[in-house]
Amino acid sequence: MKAQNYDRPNIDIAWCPGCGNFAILKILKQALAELAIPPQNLVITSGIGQAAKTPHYLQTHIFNGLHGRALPAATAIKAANPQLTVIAEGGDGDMYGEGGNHFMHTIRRNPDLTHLVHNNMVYGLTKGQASPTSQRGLVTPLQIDGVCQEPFNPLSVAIALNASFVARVFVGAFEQGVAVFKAAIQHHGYALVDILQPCVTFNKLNTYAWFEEHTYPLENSHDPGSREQAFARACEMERLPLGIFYRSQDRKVFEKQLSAYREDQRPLYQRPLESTKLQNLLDTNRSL
Amino acid sequence: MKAQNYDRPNIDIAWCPGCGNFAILKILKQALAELAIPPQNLVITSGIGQAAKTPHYLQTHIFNGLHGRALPAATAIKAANPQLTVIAEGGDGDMYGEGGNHFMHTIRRNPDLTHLVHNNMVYGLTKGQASPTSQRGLVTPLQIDGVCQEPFNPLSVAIALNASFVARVFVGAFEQGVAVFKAAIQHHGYALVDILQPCVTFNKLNTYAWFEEHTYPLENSHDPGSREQAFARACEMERLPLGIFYRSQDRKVFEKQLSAYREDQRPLYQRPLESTKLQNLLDTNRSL
Amino acid sequence: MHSSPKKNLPEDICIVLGGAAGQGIQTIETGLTRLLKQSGYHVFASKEYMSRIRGGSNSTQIRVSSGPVAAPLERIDLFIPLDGAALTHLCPRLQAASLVLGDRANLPAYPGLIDMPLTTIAQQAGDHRYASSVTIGAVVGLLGICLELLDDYLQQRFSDHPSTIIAGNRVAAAAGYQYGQKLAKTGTMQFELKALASVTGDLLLSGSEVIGLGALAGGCNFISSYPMSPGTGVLTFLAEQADEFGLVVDQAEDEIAAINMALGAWYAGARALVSTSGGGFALMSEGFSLAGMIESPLVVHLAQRPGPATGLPTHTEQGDLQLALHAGHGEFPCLVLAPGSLQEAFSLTRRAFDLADKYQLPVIILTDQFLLDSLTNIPALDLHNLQPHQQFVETDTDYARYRLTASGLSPRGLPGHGAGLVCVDSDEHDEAGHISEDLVLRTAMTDKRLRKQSELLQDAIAPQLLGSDDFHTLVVCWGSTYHVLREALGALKGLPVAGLHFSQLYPLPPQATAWLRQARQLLVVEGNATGQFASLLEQAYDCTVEHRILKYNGLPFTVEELKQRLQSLLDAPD
Amino acid sequence: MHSSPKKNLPEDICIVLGGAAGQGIQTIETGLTRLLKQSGYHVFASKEYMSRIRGGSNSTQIRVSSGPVAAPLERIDLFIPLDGAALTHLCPRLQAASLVLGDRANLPAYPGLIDMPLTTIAQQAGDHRYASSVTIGAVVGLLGICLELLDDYLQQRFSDHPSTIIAGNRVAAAAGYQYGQKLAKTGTMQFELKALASVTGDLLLSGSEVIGLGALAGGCNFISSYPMSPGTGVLTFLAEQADEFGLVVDQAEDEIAAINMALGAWYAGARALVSTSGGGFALMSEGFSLAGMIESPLVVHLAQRPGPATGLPTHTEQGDLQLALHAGHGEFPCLVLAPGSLQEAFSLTRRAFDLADKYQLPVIILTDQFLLDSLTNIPALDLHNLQPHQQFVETDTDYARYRLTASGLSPRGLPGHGAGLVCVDSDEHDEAGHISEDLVLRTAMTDKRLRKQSELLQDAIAPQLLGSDDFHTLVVCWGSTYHVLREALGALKGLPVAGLHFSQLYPLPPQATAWLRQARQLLVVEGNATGQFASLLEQAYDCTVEHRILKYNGLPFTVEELKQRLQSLLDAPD
Ligand SMILES: Cc1ncc(C[n+]2csc(CCOP(=O)(O)OP(=O)(O)O)c2C)c(N)n1
Ligand SMILES: Cc1ncc(C[n+]2csc(CCOP(=O)(O)OP(=O)(O)O)c2C)c(N)n1
Ligand code: SF4
Ligand code: SF4
Ligand SMILES: [Mg+2]
Ligand SMILES: [Mg+2]
Repeated sequence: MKAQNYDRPNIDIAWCPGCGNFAILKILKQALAELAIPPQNLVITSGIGQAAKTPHYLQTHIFNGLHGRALPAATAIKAANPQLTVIAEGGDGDMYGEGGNHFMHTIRRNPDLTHLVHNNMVYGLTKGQASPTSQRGLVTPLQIDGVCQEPFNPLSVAIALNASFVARVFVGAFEQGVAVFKAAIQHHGYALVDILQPCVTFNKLNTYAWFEEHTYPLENSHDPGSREQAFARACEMERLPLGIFYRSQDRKVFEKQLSAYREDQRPLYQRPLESTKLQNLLDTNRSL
Repeated sequence: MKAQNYDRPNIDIAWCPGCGNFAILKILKQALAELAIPPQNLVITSGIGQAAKTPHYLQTHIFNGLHGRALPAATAIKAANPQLTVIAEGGDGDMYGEGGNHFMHTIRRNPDLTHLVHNNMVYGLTKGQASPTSQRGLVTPLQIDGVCQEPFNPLSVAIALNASFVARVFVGAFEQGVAVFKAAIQHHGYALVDILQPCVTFNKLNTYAWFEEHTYPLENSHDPGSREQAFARACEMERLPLGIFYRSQDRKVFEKQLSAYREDQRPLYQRPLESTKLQNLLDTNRSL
Repeated sequence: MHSSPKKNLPEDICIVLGGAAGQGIQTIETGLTRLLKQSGYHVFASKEYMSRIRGGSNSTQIRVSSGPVAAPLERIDLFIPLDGAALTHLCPRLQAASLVLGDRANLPAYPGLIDMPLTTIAQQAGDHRYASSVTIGAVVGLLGICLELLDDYLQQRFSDHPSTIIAGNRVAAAAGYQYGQKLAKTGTMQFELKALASVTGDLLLSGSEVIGLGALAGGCNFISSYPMSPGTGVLTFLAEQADEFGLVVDQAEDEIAAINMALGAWYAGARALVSTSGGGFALMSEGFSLAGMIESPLVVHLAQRPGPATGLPTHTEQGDLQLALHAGHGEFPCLVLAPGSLQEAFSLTRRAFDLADKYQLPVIILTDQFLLDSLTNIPALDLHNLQPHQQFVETDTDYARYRLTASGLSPRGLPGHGAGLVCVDSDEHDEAGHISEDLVLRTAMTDKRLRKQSELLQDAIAPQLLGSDDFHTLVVCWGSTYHVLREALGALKGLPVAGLHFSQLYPLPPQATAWLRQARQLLVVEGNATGQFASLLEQAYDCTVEHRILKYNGLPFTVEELKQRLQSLLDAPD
Repeated sequence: MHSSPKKNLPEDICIVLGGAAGQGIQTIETGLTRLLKQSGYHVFASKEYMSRIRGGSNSTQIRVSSGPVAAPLERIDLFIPLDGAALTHLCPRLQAASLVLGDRANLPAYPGLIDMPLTTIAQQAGDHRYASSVTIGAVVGLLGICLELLDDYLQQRFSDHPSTIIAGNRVAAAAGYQYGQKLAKTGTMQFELKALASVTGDLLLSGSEVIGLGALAGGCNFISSYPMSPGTGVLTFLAEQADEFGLVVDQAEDEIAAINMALGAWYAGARALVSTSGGGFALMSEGFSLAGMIESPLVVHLAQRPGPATGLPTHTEQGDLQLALHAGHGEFPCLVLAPGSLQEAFSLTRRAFDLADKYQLPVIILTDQFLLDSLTNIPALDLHNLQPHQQFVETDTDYARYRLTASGLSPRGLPGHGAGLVCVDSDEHDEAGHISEDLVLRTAMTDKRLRKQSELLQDAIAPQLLGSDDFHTLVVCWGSTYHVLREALGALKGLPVAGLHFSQLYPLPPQATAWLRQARQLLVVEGNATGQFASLLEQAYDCTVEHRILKYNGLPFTVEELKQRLQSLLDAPD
């Protein structure tokens, strides 16, 4: 399959020229194409924000729900029909701010889905307020004296929660991006990809140049099997490593543990109503 | 001051006989007494649950709000009047489940408050469903085949979020409990104390005996200044270390950074309305 | 059993048990109702309890009757206090005729108390913890039910316990039984209950169970919820059925996750339910609006308890009506159903799934703690034609989720089912489901969504008239007050008064208009402080409610109380 | 400036600028309105824009007038499209008399387009980015405003830029000015604007700013919110004032945190505000109920936009009225205010803080994108008696937060202020604020809370009659439709019709009754699809609304549109 197979014709893309979101869209299409996932089998859920508009710009099933709520929808979609490939996509505000509680508890569940977070360290759509990942000191229309909170570190938190796949990429590194996206989608279980993305309009601090300077690829020697190593690398703040920090294959997957799929692999919509069982249940109740 | 100074006369305590909550109440009163904090200067906020009833059982100001929402209320109280000693108290469901997003973002703010979480690894008040900290396999009325999610590790998450004080105690160890509570209250910034507490009614797995067997005090050699060490210790799951895992003095405190207190230390309620400034603001607007 | 009918003896007795949480009231209630039903009596039980796990003061009322009954009484015929608090709490309701049985050793002095040495008997049987079996035995003995049934019951009940425990309970129960029989002989309590063979085969179900069964009958296969009394019972019931029925059950991290999961599940082809209470539903308000925008089916069980905020978690109220009607921002159609009886709780829940699917909108089943915690015998639940009327289509390549149609309904596709792509969007969107700021389209899509509201009226459930249609006074009620009004009106025979019970609250059924017009005097009975339904009625039917009969102390109306309040308001017949 | 009055020339011109986000429309609007006001003209600007950061099609309408105006028009006198999309989007509104000015180089062919070579002029001045200054200059030149003022303005506006930029903009503006003057001489546009010296000293403020100023005047010193259009403007304004006024400003992690922080802040003695939109407020619904239960003051700014769900984030609607009225589970009093003008937005916001504090309940200020994004000149804002009427007390040792009183109001203490302990509880509670399940107390506390509702009516804001009181037809409106109705009615002079504007929506003011009774024909105008206020009116005042004039495409009513819709409905005068 080709990346072009995912193109939607005649669309008016709402992003600013030069925005890092374009690169993410490109990486995503390329990864999907290389994995040959048919659009009919792919659902992308998203919340609200500039990032969260992404699914509208490619050929796929879309559940573009509420700000912050892409993960619960994605988890449920996968649980209702495990045959679908499910991606939850959105911005740093969406996923780590409004949706922070779902971020933590989705990791605990470990459904087989891919979590793509466009991390531009700012609220784009609402015009430049700080996001949870904004760096200390960033001046915004709301944080007029600069951000004074500890930036949210999605990687360290995910590792602390024992997430089964934790990675970071930068939109400026296309090849690595495609490789990591593919690995994340293929990973069996929850996979976080935090994507460093410049917002050319509102984030004048974390620009392309800033990211180039403040990122570097994890060495080949990095062992993604070690949680402690992964945590230590995730805590690096001066220069941000890129790549797969942590990966574990032994965590049980949410939907696999559901009794609904113990004997029957069909998606829920294909199953008949269990009328005999219901009748039996009532009959049992009639006697002592 | 004596612990008895905090007693409320003639109260009907709603906890089950033998519940670990009684020990927590005792530890709390003792710590407050040793620190000689007058009830008139203390506010305890809480959510809903058996644990969250605690503030009703001692002499103090109380803000007993909604399930999961004790932290935002506590943060605001401290920000509106930094002269108060503020504690947010509740259960594991309250604080890590419903209130999970506030847990993360309160740590990022780092207000000067103490966060006491009664961790009985179960939902007590609603009759025994799993909580985020429930161990895998725990059978409950809802998790009839046993809990199948990764238990939430509040300590590792707090450390990942760079919390400034992270500790765990067990109600069975009174002396250490009092010492840690005192250190937490005295700590300047956000301080988490996760309190292992048996629920004698609903949690038949994590009993007093279980906790005795599965806990041990951190060695004196443990360096609470090292975040990586703290993380490693927090990840121990076979036997749970007790004590202060991590402590850092260099994190800026939320309310100290507010411009409202840059020149004026008075609580907000003592300040007059800035009418001249308002007049000036309007006057400026009248001209070009 | 008394087989020779005597005159004027009550055919309906009301047993009340009171005590602390943990003292076994629930065990006794379960045992007694089961045994009484199995003996051919109609039973109805309802509970009052406190928000605590141990201690406090709880009670259960069990009505035993020769005919169907399903409303709480003020009257107590037989009172069994298990502790002093229960005695203090309930003695205002005792009358001269009330029989009070209790363990004198554990109770304060009370004139007329007949000693029932529960602890001693239990201890003699081997353990004081057998006291519940003694109590069951005593009541069963007093009512003259056969000992064998009791014995069978205990064997079954304790079947997974060690044999010593089974034996101990049987001995204890038998001793209690003897005590009860002895007491019966003294004639202290006189009644004339008729056992009916037909009743023995009835179902015996609680409100939470029938809602759960209704969900199963409606094809529900996905439940995501966060525990909150009194909505948790339905969740627990369904969790117990999960293995057997292949249900996906998820305890969400919060209510917001729960409703967004439910919407994701419907999108992917499941039939999802959320069960919650007022506070939890308030948190779902934004998600509810999302259902409206993406035109997703959704079934919400909203179990009311007294508010605002945390309120009284284990008590009852009908105070969340306005919230149910107006939850969510913006404008979109929805359906609000409030069952009046356990039978209806089943049928409406079942129906809710089909209507949600058919009209692609959220449906609320509005119940309350009283209804959910009550228990009664029911001859049957309607399982005919048990096929979910699933309305989704297989898509083709030019599929568009929000095709503009005359009815407002667009064929609903599922991802992975057909060649098309299924796009739903919380923003205003075009027919294909993609975000749009075309303002002409905006109006068209709003109109489309609202058109479903009128379509929905085709399936409107008419209110039910209680009594004869030559009334002057009409007493309107909704939801769980059905039976209490019915019985109270029954006690007012001869007066030109009838009742009208609504189980569809939104959109309001047009069929009510004629009845409301006919009324010279209109009264509304509801369990809240402001008369929320009365206001709604006035607006929707352009009528005037003369008086609102309200109750909001956390308890349901009782028959006697309602009868008396109605009596004082009734116009003299002309 | 034209000083000799000519006959029949318009004293009110309507300028519309259209283009993509990022093309400088906002800069032009800010400059023009400021310069026009400073020259003595009344100005009113309102915006339409899309939910995107760059691109799309936005527009701003600026009315310049000899008298106060504050409603949008359909008519366009001078249209300046900055790109082809703007031309396409707005050309349906152009008439023969409309003057269309634009840069032919950047626009598709359009008959009647007068070329204004913006880019060329800007580039000649040194940079194509000076185009906005050219445009400002051109309009100002066309309208005959003095060049010096423009020059002063630019120097101030760019004062923190390098001197080359200042100089470049000045040159560009001057060139634009010349262009405009030349055009004026051709007489293509005829008008008769009267400049008033008094207006030059007026304030020039937007809706978001006046709400923010009202909050400051109400003693607001704590703002916790989560950004959401169109509620963010107030938050941004207050953040800008934080240093000067010592405000605590917190961008919360979500709306639930925001409202719970606000309640904590009030508890500790702050005066807190939250600003949000429908979806965010839906999430606050549970917290809103908490305010009711703990009897906390609270001020919520609810800025409406079209729903359901995400809807149209940057457009306008009055669709969240029912949500505002019924948010939160359970029953508790609250106050809902909807300002009709920017002046009123200030005064009601100021008042909201005092009323919230006085009655210890949540107050909603209900606005919308149209009101918040509009901008006008205002002579003055009422700052007299600028002391917050703070109602808290110093506690003594036997202080009890929920003392049962005849008015329902209990003295409100603060922690740390006095010898007493201040306990608030989301559960039902006793007078001291401790959790209780005493059911008699439950009724007493509910009654106490609800008593405040009637107290509140003492401060009810009467609706305002627009026009003379000898009407047959009464047109009711609420919130931001005040000015458009006023102007539309003004254009219907001679007919027996008047308007009635409500700015207090709950509890509804009793003072309205007489007006409503008098009406032979009752119409309601509102910006939603179902007529939410009309239904409310019918229920509350027992009246019948003959027709609902609704609009819900995301735009505000225009004067001409409303006039025409009214005309078609008006009864012939008898
Ligand atoms: C409940 C709710 N609150 C607030 C908003 C407003 N809102 C829309 S997008 C957004 C933040 C966007 O930031 P981010 O998620 O980082 O996405 P970006 O635009 O930066 O890609 C906010 C606050 C909303 N739509 N819904
Ligand atoms: C919004 C909301 N959802 C649910 C509840 C019901 N609820 C009350 S307490 C509780 C959980 C209690 O568990 P935990 O916090 O661990 O406290 P514990 O009782 O174990 O001490 C729940 C789910 C509620 N009160 N409010
Ligand atoms: S605002 Fe920022 S993130 Fe959004 S499209 Fe523009 S550049 Fe990209
Ligand atoms: S239910 Fe558990 S946690 Fe709650 S009081 Fe009883 S023993 Fe303690
Ligand atoms: Mg972002
Ligand atoms: Mg717990």
